[in-house]
Amino acid sequence: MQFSFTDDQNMIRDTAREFMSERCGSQQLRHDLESAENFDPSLWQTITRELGWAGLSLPEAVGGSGLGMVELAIILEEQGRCLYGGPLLASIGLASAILLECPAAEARDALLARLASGEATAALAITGDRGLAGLDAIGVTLYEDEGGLRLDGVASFVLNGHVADVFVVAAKDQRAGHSGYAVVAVDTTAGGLRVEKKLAMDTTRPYARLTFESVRDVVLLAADVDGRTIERGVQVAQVAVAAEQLGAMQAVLDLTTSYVSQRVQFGRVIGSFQAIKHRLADMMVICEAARSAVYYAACVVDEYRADPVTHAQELAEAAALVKVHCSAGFHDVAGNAIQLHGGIGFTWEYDAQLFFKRARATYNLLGAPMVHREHIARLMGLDDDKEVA
Amino acid sequence: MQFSFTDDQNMIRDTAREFMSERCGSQQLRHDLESAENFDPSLWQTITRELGWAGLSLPEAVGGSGLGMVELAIILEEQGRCLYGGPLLASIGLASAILLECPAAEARDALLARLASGEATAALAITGDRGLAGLDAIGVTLYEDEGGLRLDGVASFVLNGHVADVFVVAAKDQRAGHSGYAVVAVDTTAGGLRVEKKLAMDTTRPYARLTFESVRDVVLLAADVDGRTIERGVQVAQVAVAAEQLGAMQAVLDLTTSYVSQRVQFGRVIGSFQAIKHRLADMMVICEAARSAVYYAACVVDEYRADPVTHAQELAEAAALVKVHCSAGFHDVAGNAIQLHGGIGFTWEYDAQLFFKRARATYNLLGAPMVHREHIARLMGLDDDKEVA
Amino acid sequence: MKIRFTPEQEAFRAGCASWLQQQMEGPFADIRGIMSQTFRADRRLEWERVLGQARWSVIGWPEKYGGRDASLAEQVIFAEEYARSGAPGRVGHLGTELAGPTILHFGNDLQRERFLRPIAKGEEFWCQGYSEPNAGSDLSNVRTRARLEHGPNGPEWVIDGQKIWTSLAQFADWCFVVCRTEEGTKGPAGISYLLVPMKQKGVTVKPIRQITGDAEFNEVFFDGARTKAEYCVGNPGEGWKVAMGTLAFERGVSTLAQQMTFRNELERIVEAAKSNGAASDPLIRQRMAEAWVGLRIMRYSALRMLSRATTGSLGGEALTYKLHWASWRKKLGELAMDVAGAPGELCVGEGYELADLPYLYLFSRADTIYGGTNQIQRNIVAERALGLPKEARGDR
Amino acid sequence: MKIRFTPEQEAFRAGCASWLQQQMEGPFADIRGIMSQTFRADRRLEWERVLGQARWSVIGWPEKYGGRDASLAEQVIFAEEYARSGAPGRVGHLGTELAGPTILHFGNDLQRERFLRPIAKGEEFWCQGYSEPNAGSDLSNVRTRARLEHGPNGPEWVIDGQKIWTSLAQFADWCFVVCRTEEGTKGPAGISYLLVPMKQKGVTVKPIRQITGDAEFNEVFFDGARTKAEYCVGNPGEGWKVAMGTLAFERGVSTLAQQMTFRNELERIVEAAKSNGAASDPLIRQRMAEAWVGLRIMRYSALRMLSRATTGSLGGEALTYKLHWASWRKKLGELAMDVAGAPGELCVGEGYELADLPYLYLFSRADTIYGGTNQIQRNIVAERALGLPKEARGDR
Repeated sequence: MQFSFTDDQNMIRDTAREFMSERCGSQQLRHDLESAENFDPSLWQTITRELGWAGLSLPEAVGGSGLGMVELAIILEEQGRCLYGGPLLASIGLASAILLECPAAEARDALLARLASGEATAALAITGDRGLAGLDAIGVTLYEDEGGLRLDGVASFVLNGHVADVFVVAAKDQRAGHSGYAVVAVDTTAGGLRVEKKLAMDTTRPYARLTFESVRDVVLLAADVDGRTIERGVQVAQVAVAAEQLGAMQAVLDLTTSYVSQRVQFGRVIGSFQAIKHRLADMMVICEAARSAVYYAACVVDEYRADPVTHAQELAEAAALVKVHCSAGFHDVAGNAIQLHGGIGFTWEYDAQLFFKRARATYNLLGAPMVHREHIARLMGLDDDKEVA
Repeated sequence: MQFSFTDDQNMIRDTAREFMSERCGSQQLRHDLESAENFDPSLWQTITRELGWAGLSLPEAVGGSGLGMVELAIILEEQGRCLYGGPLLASIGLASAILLECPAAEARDALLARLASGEATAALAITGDRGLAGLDAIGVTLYEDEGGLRLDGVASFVLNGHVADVFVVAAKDQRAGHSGYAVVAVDTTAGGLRVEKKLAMDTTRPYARLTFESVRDVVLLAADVDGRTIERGVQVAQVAVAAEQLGAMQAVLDLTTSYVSQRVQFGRVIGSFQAIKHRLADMMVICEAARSAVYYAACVVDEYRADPVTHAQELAEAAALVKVHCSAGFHDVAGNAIQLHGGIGFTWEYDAQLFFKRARATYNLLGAPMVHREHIARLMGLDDDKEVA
Repeated sequence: MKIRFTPEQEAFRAGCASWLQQQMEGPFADIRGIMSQTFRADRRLEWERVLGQARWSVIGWPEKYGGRDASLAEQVIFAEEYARSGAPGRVGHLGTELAGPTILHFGNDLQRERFLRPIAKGEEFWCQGYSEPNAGSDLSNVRTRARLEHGPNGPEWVIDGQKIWTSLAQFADWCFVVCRTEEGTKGPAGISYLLVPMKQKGVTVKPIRQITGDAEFNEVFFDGARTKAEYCVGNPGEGWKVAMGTLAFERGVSTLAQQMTFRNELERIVEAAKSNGAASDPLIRQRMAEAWVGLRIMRYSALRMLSRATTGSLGGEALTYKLHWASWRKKLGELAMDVAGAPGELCVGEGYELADLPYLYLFSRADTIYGGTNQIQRNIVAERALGLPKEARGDR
Repeated sequence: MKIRFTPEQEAFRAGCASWLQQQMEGPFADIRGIMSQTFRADRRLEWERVLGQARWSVIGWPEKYGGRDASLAEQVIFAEEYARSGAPGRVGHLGTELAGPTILHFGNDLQRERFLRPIAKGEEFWCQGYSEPNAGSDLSNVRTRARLEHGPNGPEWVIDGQKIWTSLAQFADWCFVVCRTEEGTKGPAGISYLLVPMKQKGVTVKPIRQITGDAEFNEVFFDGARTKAEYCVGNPGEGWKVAMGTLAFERGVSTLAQQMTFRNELERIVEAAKSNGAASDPLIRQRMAEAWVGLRIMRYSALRMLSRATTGSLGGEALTYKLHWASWRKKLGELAMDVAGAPGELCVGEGYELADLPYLYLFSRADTIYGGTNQIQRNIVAERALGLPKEARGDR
């Protein structure tokens, strides 16, 4: 038991912090927001080819560095600090998390290898138009007929879907003789697939909405997948989202601390007013708790991957916990950041609102806190039979 | 429309404030808490015989002064300020509210006359051992057999029941040929009735638990009473409880304001720290809102009594609203009062804890906020059919 | 203590309700229910002229200035019916609710004659020159300056400085400007309250785009802007009192109109919840009820304020009012967004255009900031109503 | 970064779990699961002597003082198993967790020899003399004074003054007293840290009855109380550093034991909710989940603190810890009471005796006050961790 970074992890963190703050500062972000991709593709090349972050946490068998979730969380945290809009979260944090739950197979491994190298990016299609969490929300179905495999349905809220090369789709498996779910890969250019970019409240990251009309160009990555397998992949993805939220909430706390240390009103630095100080203290409590939760959950993911049977329940708990705390916490911290900035906090030109909108977007992503709390209530045994007194 | 006190009402308020603060201050309260009654019976004589507060809001027909709910609220507010434990709330605010909903009848009017004069006090028995709100919680049943009327069952959380002369009991009417509810009066001394005094967390006001075992000595005040009639009586009673809560929350705010204006820490009066000031400001917001709500609701009661059909819905709304706000608000204000007092705030010798406990007791009395919010949600039409788009 | 209106007052209600309904279902149906402050401004300015011509614009004012000498109860009724009809928020409200009452109360006859009727008739629109970049919440720290000059047009104030968070400045003909007119003064002393024409070379308006993508607020630059010497309300150097008086008018009848807007917002949330199923979620139901409770209480408190105002004494309810509604509406915004759910995150138009509920969510973040942040409001309540010690300033 | 324990550590866990279970199911079954700090104190003192004899009392201490030189991981494990076994809260915790570590770290050999073994063996109990009536949250404002006197017994400190909120003073043999030993000093300078015997004529303990009806806390009056000159930890006049050091030990392994108590409390609430139906209420479920989340995170934060402590650097998590748990537990108390409902309001015994859930509800109101109010904690976080300006004092 040593719940602090190793020297290697500290080094990864330092490198990421330095790179991100130099190359993805606020000005770069504003520039990226004007582009079609919402991020700088050449920088993404650097990130994948030179820094190797896409492959960092993927198995060596698919060309990754074989490190774990803790290392991925470190990178995502640093990207969250900058509200980076590039595809690391979508392609590695989300899509690969599902792929890694599927049994190893040639097609799956080939795709993972492309993602690890950065040659391609994937986006995860797993929810319908209401943007809800859970298996019931899956809106795409896999059929098989004389023409072969066929996908129909709608997936929405597909993160980074507007720029992905491949969609990893969780589909209901309705083929004769099959049951449960299938995980399939579909190329962006597949016939019958319509990809609409959807501008969102969070301007740092648009969504895509996908319409599948008899899409035939389908690569089956895993068939007859158990619902729990999908859920576990999503749980790992929740930890990734939370890591990004952690970075962002820490950044907006830092931004606010620095603002109130300079802004003068009534002849005093406003950071000297208790109303301001104490709220910042409460924000810090939330951030520190988030940090504990994220890295603990990341460790649980690594434990789970080493021994899935023993640690499945713990993964479910940690994933729900971390998503609840970081979603509610980031929203709270970013909301307070606006308040403490006063008027400038809700202007378009200032970054506080960007954090707030990112908080809201990630609040709902893979399930809002209310949903996960209810999930925790079940895990706590509130519905179990009363013990005999 | 003139939503402020008339001169007469101001006079009643001033008299009550002066009398209560002189005769029922903190020292008197501490003294009363040691007595069996939890209040000073001779003072209660003064209140009823000289000041006429018991009859103030009762109809002239039963010997009352014929004033309204606003005037009763004024008195209850002032009694709440002193955490007075005497029977005005129980006898007039609660029991009489139910009686006044029953059709005028000789027995009812005779009882009201006794209550108005202060010759007797009544307590309301309307809930069972779980202390829940609503008709389902009624735990006493009226039967009729060869021996005549018969009451069986349990009523608990009977406010001031340990000293009442008469119990006003809402009972399920199970007599052949009857339905709904019956309102009956039972003397404290009736055979088959067991009255247990129950010490409560709130030391200012114990409860009684009543066990009815074939109680025969029963005066039927109203038969075949509609459930809604009982509910409306309870709604009026909620307004009375809220008025008392208003007084208590204002008093504990005043107590705290005065404490923080004197207490010195770090070389400063602690009331000069924003953390303290701002919390007091929030407490005041709650109190002022409570004041608006209580007196508006009291006006609604008077409107309702003048024209029940037109104003029944408005009564239901106002009663739920005022109980929600004052219960949650008083609890919040009293909790903060303890916090702002620091260590002394949670000592037995200091009054802050008495207010906090009163807040909790009245929080649950006649229904906790959660229950009434759900009631409001229904009144708001959240369950109505969707309108055609 | 009485909460009912008389039959005469109810008849008045029926009268204005029917006129308003005619307008909103007839000629102005196209601008009914608009929530944004800036959307379709041209048509809304037309509507306010119609309102003024029909003498429904400022009914509480004296008849001779375009009002109806309406009683408080009538003003309450009109405000409620206005909002109930779905008529859009008033672009002219800074004139009708702040500038007008200030001039009526603190101005002289010359000023009343010049300014009141055009406000009443919807012919001249106003904005408020209070906040400055370095005095967001600290009005007494204004740096905008004015000096008297005797030029060819007679004595004139010449104004230099910058205001910020000036809402509706882009539509305004006039601005009431709080500025320092006495060299070397600090704090409340030496401040004057000037009425300054906006359509002149020395005034530049620059919209501030905000979190919603809209731009209700503006920066206003005064660069040698001019106004007549006689357009100073109150004595030169004694404008602080006038400026504070204006703020007191903010707690007038207009609060009731604001509440009706809030009511419409809550209703829209209820409808959305009923249509997407959120209405059956027990947590949402509790929050809906809580919102409803807060809204109702706001109305009762407003009626208390108004009733007290007629007897001359403002109580604590007036000081707590802003804090109450601002905190309430921020929560309403969060409820709106939770009801909307993920679909509410998607833009509805080509550019950055949001549906009503998400728009409310974002906009309401400003409520606890403009017009005095919640922090400032808590200071005001604690110091003025509870008598707690004043905050120490760093500079005097 | 690793959260698992090694197989050896798990074997250690099994060992202490089984010993504890034997005790709690056997000879000490009568005191298992007691929540009140004062209830059945005699039996609990016996238990702590057994614990000391078996060398399970202070396993992290050096062997020669009665410990086991246990690693951090082993201490974590023992703390968890201790609470899991239902063993009651330690009457001796002020000795084992505060006085002992302070003496070990800041004391000299003479003091270590004299004091550590009796603490370890459960033979001497301690209390903490910090707060004073006029320095509730402001330790540097202590007024208790001590002066050196050369009497027949050699040089001795003579102490006069009053302490308050001294928990467990009624059972204590010794008190570590923060007092002013240099005339005319103010603030942190001139304070000394003395070890004072409680069983002497000059010391009077007066229990303070509190909101729960219990009296965990006391007033302690020093009226010419005496202790040897050599029982001053650190140099005379330099006790402030020692006093602050003691507070840092509060964030040690014992936090994990505290959390296990919290866990037991939450479990009791869950059981109650399941048996009275509250567990099916969606609002209660959300709050239960929230409580569970907060508790888990507390554990992770404690592990972070402890892991960091071994590398020598305490981070922000340590400064935020008190604020986190105190706020959490106050909410837990409210949840407990809401689950208990109205029946929880009724006393269960003859006098003012409350059931566990209502007791927790009332007691938890103190959590955000003692050991530094939430307001003080927020100052600490804001100033020390975020670097915001210090609060202005009125007196220097």
